[in-house]
This record gives sequence, structure tokens and C-alpha cells, in this order.
Amino acid sequence: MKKSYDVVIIGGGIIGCSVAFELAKRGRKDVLVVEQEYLTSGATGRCGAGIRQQWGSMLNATLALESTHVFENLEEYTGYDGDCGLNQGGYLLIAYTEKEWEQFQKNLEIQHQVGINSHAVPLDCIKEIVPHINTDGIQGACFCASDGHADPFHCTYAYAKGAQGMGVEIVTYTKVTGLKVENGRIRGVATTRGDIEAKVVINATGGHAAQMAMLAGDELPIFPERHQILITEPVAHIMNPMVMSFHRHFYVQQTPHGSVIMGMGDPNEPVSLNTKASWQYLEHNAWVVTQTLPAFRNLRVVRQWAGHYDMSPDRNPIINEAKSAEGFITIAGFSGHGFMVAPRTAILVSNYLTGQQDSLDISRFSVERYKTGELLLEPSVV
Amino acid sequence: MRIDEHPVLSFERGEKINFFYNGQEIEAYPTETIAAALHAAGVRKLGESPELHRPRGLFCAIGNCSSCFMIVDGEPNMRVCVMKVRSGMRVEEQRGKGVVGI
Amino acid sequence: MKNRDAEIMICRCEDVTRETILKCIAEGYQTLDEIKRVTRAGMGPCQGRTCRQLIAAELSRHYGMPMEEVMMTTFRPPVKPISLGALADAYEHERTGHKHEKIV
Amino acid sequence: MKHIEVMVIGGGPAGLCAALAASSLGAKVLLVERDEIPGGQLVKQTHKFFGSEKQYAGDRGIHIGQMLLENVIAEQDIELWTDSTVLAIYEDGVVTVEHEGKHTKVKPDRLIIATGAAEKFLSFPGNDLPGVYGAGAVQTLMNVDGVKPAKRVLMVGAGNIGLIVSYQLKQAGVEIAAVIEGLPKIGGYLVHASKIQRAGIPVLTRHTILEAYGNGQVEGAIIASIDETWQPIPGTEQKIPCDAICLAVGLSPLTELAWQAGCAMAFVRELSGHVPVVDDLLESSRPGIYCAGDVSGIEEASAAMVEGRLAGLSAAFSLGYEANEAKALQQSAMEELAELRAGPMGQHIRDGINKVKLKRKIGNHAFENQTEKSGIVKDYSSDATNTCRAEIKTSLINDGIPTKEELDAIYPSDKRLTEGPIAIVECFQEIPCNPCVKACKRGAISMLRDINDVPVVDEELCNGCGLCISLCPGLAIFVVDKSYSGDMALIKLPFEYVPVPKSGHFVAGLDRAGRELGRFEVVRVTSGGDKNKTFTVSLAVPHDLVMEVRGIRIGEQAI
Repeated sequence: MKKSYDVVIIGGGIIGCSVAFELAKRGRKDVLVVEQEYLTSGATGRCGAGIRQQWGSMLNATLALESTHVFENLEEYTGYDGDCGLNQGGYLLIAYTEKEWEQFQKNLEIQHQVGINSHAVPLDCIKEIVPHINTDGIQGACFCASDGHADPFHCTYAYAKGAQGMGVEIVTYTKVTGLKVENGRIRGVATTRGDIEAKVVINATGGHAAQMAMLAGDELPIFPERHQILITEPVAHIMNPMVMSFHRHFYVQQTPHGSVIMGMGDPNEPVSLNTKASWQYLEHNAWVVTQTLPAFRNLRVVRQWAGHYDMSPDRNPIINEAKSAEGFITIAGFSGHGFMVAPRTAILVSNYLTGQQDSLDISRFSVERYKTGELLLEPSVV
Repeated sequence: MRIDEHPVLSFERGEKINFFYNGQEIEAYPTETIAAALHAAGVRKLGESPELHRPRGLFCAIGNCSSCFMIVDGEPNMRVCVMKVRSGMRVEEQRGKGVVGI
Repeated sequence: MKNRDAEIMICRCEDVTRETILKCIAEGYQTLDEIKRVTRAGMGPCQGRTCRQLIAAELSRHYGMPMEEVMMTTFRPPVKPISLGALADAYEHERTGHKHEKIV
Repeated sequence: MKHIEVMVIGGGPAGLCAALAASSLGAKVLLVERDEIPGGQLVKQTHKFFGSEKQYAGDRGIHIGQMLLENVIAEQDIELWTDSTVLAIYEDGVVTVEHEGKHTKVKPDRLIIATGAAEKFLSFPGNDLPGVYGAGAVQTLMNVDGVKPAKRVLMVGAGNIGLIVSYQLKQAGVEIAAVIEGLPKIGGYLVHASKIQRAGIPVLTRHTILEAYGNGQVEGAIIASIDETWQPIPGTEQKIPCDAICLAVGLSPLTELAWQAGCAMAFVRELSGHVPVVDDLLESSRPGIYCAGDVSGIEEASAAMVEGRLAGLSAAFSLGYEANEAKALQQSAMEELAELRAGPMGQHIRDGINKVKLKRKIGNHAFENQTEKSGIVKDYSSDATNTCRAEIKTSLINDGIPTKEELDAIYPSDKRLTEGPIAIVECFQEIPCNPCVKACKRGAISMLRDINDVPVVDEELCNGCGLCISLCPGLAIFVVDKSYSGDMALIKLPFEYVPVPKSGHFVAGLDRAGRELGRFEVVRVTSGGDKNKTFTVSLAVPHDLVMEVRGIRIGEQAI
């Protein structure tokens, strides 16, 4: 570790590592990633790692589609010799209310405009996609065959190792304890291993982002919210796609390894950095999922855990350069879908930092939107 | 090989029962675990490991590890070291990951 | 010569050999958590009860670090697998105060 | 949601005693055991326990387990859930249990974690072949299910478990190829080693297993000598044909629930791994959560029982039950523990506990205050280290066979030997055990300071009655009678195998290494009783062999 870097990235999750990689690819190689534990130890390593393109806003649909293209070749793209575990088994979105079904149909139009190969599934064809599903109460369904799931650890390591190969440095078990701001400009970070100077500091700390930004005098509406997941024993292949219901707040999917992984949102979950799992969640998710997939009653849960969503008011990412500290950029607030849009987000941010053109307008993600009211409305989140 | 005479213990085994191992009928006693009954019948390979398909047998005998996973009456991943044998039970070698009956 | 390490089983549940663990350490992974994530060792039904100490010992040996300093991974619930059906019934019971009929 | 005052997780020696102690003070207890039959390791321990009367020394583990279980069942204030596994301890203090197939929630006021230990695994090629077992697994198969695990076994590890299970295998009629041990000395009690040596089972220290081989299951093992750096010495490899390899390489505390509960943990080598940091009353850093038995450090079951009792008392006491009585009972439990740990064999436990104490001082401040609040904490471990204890330095520690010097030192005078029968106690190691002292109605066997001392026989008081032979848990007492006849002397030996010889039979007499010294007539066989199960066999041997013959063999069976 040197005393000074061009860019310091705080947070060794998928966002921090992918940004490091894209920056290095664009020639900004004097980069240090600082991670408080090990890479992926935060939200990335705890997430469901679904990759969904079936979004309801043009922006999210584009981010997701273009990210999916990166995931499809991530090993080659980063030069990684491991397996990122991408499994494109599709996402089956099921609507339990008329209103939801109407929304799905609107979403399809947006998806088609962007070029996503999603389609509506007639009720009598749902079982062809997921044979074990209980179709009672389902009003409609959509499917996108190229949606899927990847291994969050290997994806992050692919970026991290690719970045390291180009000269990026990564330090783990090192905590950022302070930010150095002078004359309205970021100057560096204080860490448990000493002070480091930097021209640009990127805050990719997920649920901790608001706290971190405060150290630079930047107030951001990002809140950590606990979300929980459970996983079953591996069993032989029983289901291809991810099944997801916004109405019932759950998603469930079988990994290539054979385990069935599922998660559930709780509308009453308080804002907190708590990452303890609860028995209430365990029972509730089991109940909800077995209502839709009764045959899963025999599956046995081997593990449950919790992580954070980094929530924003409109449940979309905030990419923001602090007014109080020029050069201090927060990339957070992904509200539960950071993993699946990370590749394209990293490209967007890196293009911005290296002065390159981008087809997307990064300013749309600025925190200014909450003042102007130009929110990034997304109807389809769990 | 059951122990018939022991200097300290006496085994009250109850009535003899039969169960099936890979379809083959095997004698057992209801006081025995499936693993013990199979050992008594000379069967020590209980299955094959999930990825590398290595032969696996009993290891801990107290339900701690996963070495003795077998398919019992169609249900995979059963720890036969702590599961009592029952008359007519169908026990099969588990080769690789279990196939859950749904 | 036969590769001895490929014949040494470290994690029975996930079939992870010593060869895999050592390769992982050689690639620079430093903690049990990372090794668990990259190899799945310790993620199986026994939750690392048998392999955790063996991997910790390998890390201790490789990095010349006393066992006292090898960080343990989190022990996540449940300690024994339990069926979704049993969990769902418990939820149903809390919700309605009586036992839920089994849907098959 | 079920509410209970004291919940005990684990129905082994610690858990059973914890439940009994807490309820004895008036607390309502829920005891949860994952197995069908509570008892933990006691259900398969066919050997007699060491320790003192207070820990039921001299009784076999299985009988102690049955007795404790009967007491638990008879106690109205203890609810017992068997076949029930605790799944998790959550942040809100809720403990989930799989009970009668249901996901059941319990909210205890106090929690005692007594989950015991799991056997350690070892790295060697073929270590997952069918036929490689944990020693405990073999014990379960033999002693619970009554099934022979194999025909010929290689035992890896000469700690107490390795030695005891080897003996039990022999009792079940299984051949033991050898007991191998990586350390330069035997780690278990030497009386256990002596017992198997005279049955003809070699104990090889500084040996390791290089690999297990076999097509689909174990057909043998390759072992070798190792040097000081634990490296195999080329050229010393030996092929050991066997159909089972038993790993008795130690236990590690089963601590996942303590981790989940958020108890402060520390890696303490002397206690065999990560353990919850507890205070003298066994409370963890999480107020209201206590840990007892192997989960907080691997020790003998005798210590686990006392720890369980102490944790149960502490939990009930903290709820306000029988404050005065509880304090005195806690005090005496702590004294018992100190006594059990006072000998050289308890050195590592004392060291380990001292390390935990250190962790506690530098750790959680609130925790430290809480410890002081209890007010009755006294440093017993340093008392124990003050006394001078000697470790065995002769070859006895390597093979379990006493040297001539060691034997000469305990032999009675020639005069006394010719006068009539007298007990010879071949117990050279300071281990916490005293049933022999209690066994002698004449007070002829004594210990100097405490139960860790080696017993001394008063040759004037001893009349050679032989009552002590079948009461010594180590089977280390023999009675020699040189006045038996002009040609022959009588040797009385403890005997725990089948078949039992009958008087008039001729059997092979064996020396301390299991070598045959000749065939001799059995003169008398007396039973130790239905519960004791140890026979005393009297054998007529030539005068010059009476100090050599220490075992017998009937037919091919070395004993």
C-alpha cells in the first residue's frame, strides 16, 4: 500500500470491484480498493445474486440488459480463470392481482423497446415453465429466458483479479475511519492502516454509504434495511427459472449446485444495520413460498442469513458527487438490485471519471432528483 | 456381525424384522439404527459422495456429519446413523445429490 | 506419482479435497470465509463441523499464523436442516392458532 | 411460544446434571436432547469412571447415565424433550427446536448450553473411505447397537478415548492391530494403556498413518514412524492389513450455538479449540447464558458432570432460588472441579482455564464486572499448581508397561510376601481417582493429599482380601499370595472378557506386554456382582512368575 493514489474506492463489493476494473481498463490504474473485511463480505456476498432484465422503467431495463451482456462473458471480459456460475434459467414473474398484471403488461412494452426478449405466459402454460407451481390466484405471468443468476463471490473476484492484473491494489481487513476534505475537495482517507491521499474517493459502501458520506459532509437519503435469505440442501435439478412475486414479496430459485435459494422482503422492516437472521422470517418465507410451490415442503433449509439493501427514496441508485467535497462520489442506494446492474453502472461511472461518452446520462442518478422531483420511478421491486 | 456375548452389556433386541437395502431383504432388530443393521449385514458402503462420487460410509454415528446420507423410503439425505430401522423400510444407496420426492 | 492431496478429503459434505484447499490458499485467499465461498467447503449440511478446523490448520500452517488468530466463519442457523413444510406449519399455527392442513 | 425458567441444551453428563441441579433448587427446567435416549457419551461408556465418589467413580458410564436419567424422569420440575434438536438461538433470546417434527419456539429465562463435542477428523489419503470411523462411532456401534464394526482395527490416537475404545473392541471380540500415536508419549491414563498392552495390543508412539487403502472400503493402512518434526521417517513404513481405521485424535467443542448466541469466544488449544469464555460460575459473556461440559473445553465426563451441576446451580441461583444454599453448593462444585484438575493430567485444563480468565480480563468490561459481582470467586487453579505433582518420565509413558524400578518401588517386603496375600497396586500415574481407598474396609489403601495421589498400600493393614481388585476402575490392582503352596504362588487378576474361565481350566498366563509365560490352572473365579461385572480370577503360578503374570488368555483370545 502506498501513501497516495489517484483513486481510492471504499468497499470491496461488486460495485467497488467493478468500478476499479472499469477505471483501470480506461487507463486510470492508480487505484486502491479498501475493504473492511474480505471482498464480498458485505451485501454482495449475502445477496440473492439474481440477474433480472424485466424492469418497469427504461433506465433500469437498459442497465439490466447491458449488464446481462457483461455477465454472459464475464470470465473472458475480466480474464478470470474461475467460473462465475451464470445460469440463465429465466425469471418467471407472477402477478397475483389485476393491477399487478396490468403493470406487467406495461413493463413488457418498455422491455421490448429496449430489446429485452421477455414475453407474457398464458396461464395454462405456466406449468410448462415451472411444473410444481400452484397456479391458484395467479392473474398472469411474464418470462424472460435470459434472466438468471450468478455467483456473487466469483463475479466480484473476477472483477477484482482483473483489476489487480492491470495494477489496481486491494487491501482487505482495513477500515476507513475518516475522510480528508480541504477547500471543498476530497484529499484522501484515514484508515486503520494509516492515511492515504487521493484525488478521487468513491464511496461504494452499500448500506453504510450515508454514514460514510457524512464524513465528507454530504447528506444522502440512503438507508440500510435488513433483508433475509434462506437456502436448502442441494437436491437434483427440479426447477429452471427464478420465480418471483412482487405481491407476495418473494423470489425463489435453484442454483446450479442444486440448493434452492429464496428471499423475502418485509414491508415493515425498520431501518437498521442489523444483519442478524430471525426465526420470524424463516417461518414466514417458508410459508409464503410453499403456498406457491407446495411441493417444496420436503426441502430442508440448511442456512439462513441476512444482509442489507441500501435503500433510496425512489428505490433506485444514487450516483452523486458531493457538493461539499468535489471528487467524492457515492455509488449506492441500489435498493436490492445493485448486483444485477453493477457491470453497466461501473461502465457509466468510469466513463464519467475518464471523460468518455456514455449513452446514459449519469446526472439522472444524482441526488438532485429528490429536489426537482424527477424521481426514477420503478414499479417492480421486491 | 452382531455381538452375542459381552462381558458388560446385554442386548435386548426384540423381535427380528426385515427391511430392504437396494431392494434386497435384510434382517434387523428394531433397536438398531439403519447404519448398525447394515453393518451387521456386512454393508459398509452407504453411498457415493455428491460431487466426486467417492464411496462413503459411516463416520460419526451421532448425526454430526453427512457421511451416512442414504435414501430412506424415497427421501434422500437421511442420516442413517441416528435413524432407527423399521419393518419394511426401503433403504437405498445415495449416489450423488439427493433427489427430493415432490 | 499419485497426488496425495487429491485423495485427502477435507469437507465431506461438499467433496472438497486438500488439493483444492491448498490451491485456493496458493491463489492468495487468506480467510476461512473466502475459502468457504470459493470452494463451498463448510457450506454443506454439517455446516463445517468437521472441516472448519482442518482448513483453519492449513491457513495457520501456510501463513505461519497461530490458530488463535485464524478467524472463524459465522455459524448460521439452523444447526440441523429443517423442512420448509415444518417451518410453514409453524407460521400457519401462529397465524391461525391451529394446525395447517398439509398441501401436497 | 413456550416460556421456561431454565432451558438446558444437551442431555449428556453435563446437561443431565445441570437440569437436576437447577430443579433441585426449585427452578422449572426444560431439558432438550437430540437423541432418542439421553446420556450423551455415557450411553456407550462401558468402563468404570475415575474421579471420586462425588462423581460416581467406580460406576460404569452406562450405569451413571441410567441413574441420572431416572432421576431426571422422576423430577416433576424437569420437562424432558428427546429426539429434539435445538436449531438456533436468535437475537431476541428465542431458541428454536425441532420437536415432534415441529418448529417449536422456546423463550427461556436462563439457558445452559451443554452440547458436548464432536470428534476431530484427520487429513490423510483415503480418509473418507468406508471403514474410517471416529472412535466414538465405533463405540456407538458396539455398545449401543451391539454390532461389531469390523474384524481388525487400527486405532489412531492413544489418548483416553483411543485406549478405552481399543479395550472395548477387544471386549467385543474385535482384533486390534495396533494403537498408534503421533506424540512421543501416551496421552491417556497409563492404566488404560497397561490394560491393553497385557492383552497383547501394541501401543506405538511417534507413529502416524500415511494412508488408508482399499477398493471401495478400507482394506488396510500404511503407518510409519515420525521424527521430532512430525515428518515420516523413510524406510519405516509398515502395511497394516485391517478393515477399519478408528480415529481417536481428539474432540472439538460443539460450539455453534454459543457462537450464534453471541457469546464471546476464544481459541484455547489446551481446551481443544474455540470455547465460550465463561466465568467461574460458568456464565458466558451473554448474561443468562451458561456453558457446561465439553462445549467449554474437552475434559473427562466426571468434570462435565460437576460443571453441569455448577451451571444448573448458577442459573437457578440467578433466578433467586435458594440463595444461601446455592452458594455453598456452588462452592463445593468448584472445589470438586479444582480437585479433579489438580493432578499433572489436569495441567492443560488449568492452563486453558487461566488463558480464558486472561481473555475475560482484556475482553468485555461489563462481563468482568459481572464476574466480580458473584463475590465467591476464588482461584482454585493456582492452589492446584502449588502442590508438587510428578509426571511420569520413564518408558512407562511410552508403552504403558511399568519399568523394573517402578515395580520394585511398590513391591511389599520379601517378609510380607511370604506371610500371606497382599494387594499390589500397579498405579503409577497421578490421576484423579480414589475408589480403591474407599474399597478397602481395613483402610489399608491411602492417598497422601487428595484423589490425584498414587495409592499406597499399608502392608501391615492389608490382608489380601482382594475386594479392591474389581473396584479399581483402571484394573490395576492384583493380589499376590506366596504362601499358597510350596511350589506355587497365587495371583488374583481382574477380568472383564468373555468367556469367563472356570476353576480347573488351564489358561495361558501373560506378562505385562501380553507375552505368554506358560499355561496355569485357574483355582477360583469370583464375580464382582451383577452391576460391577468385573471378575476376579485366581491363578496358580510358579513363585518366580507371580510378579510377572498379569493377564490370561483362553484359547486364542489374549486377555
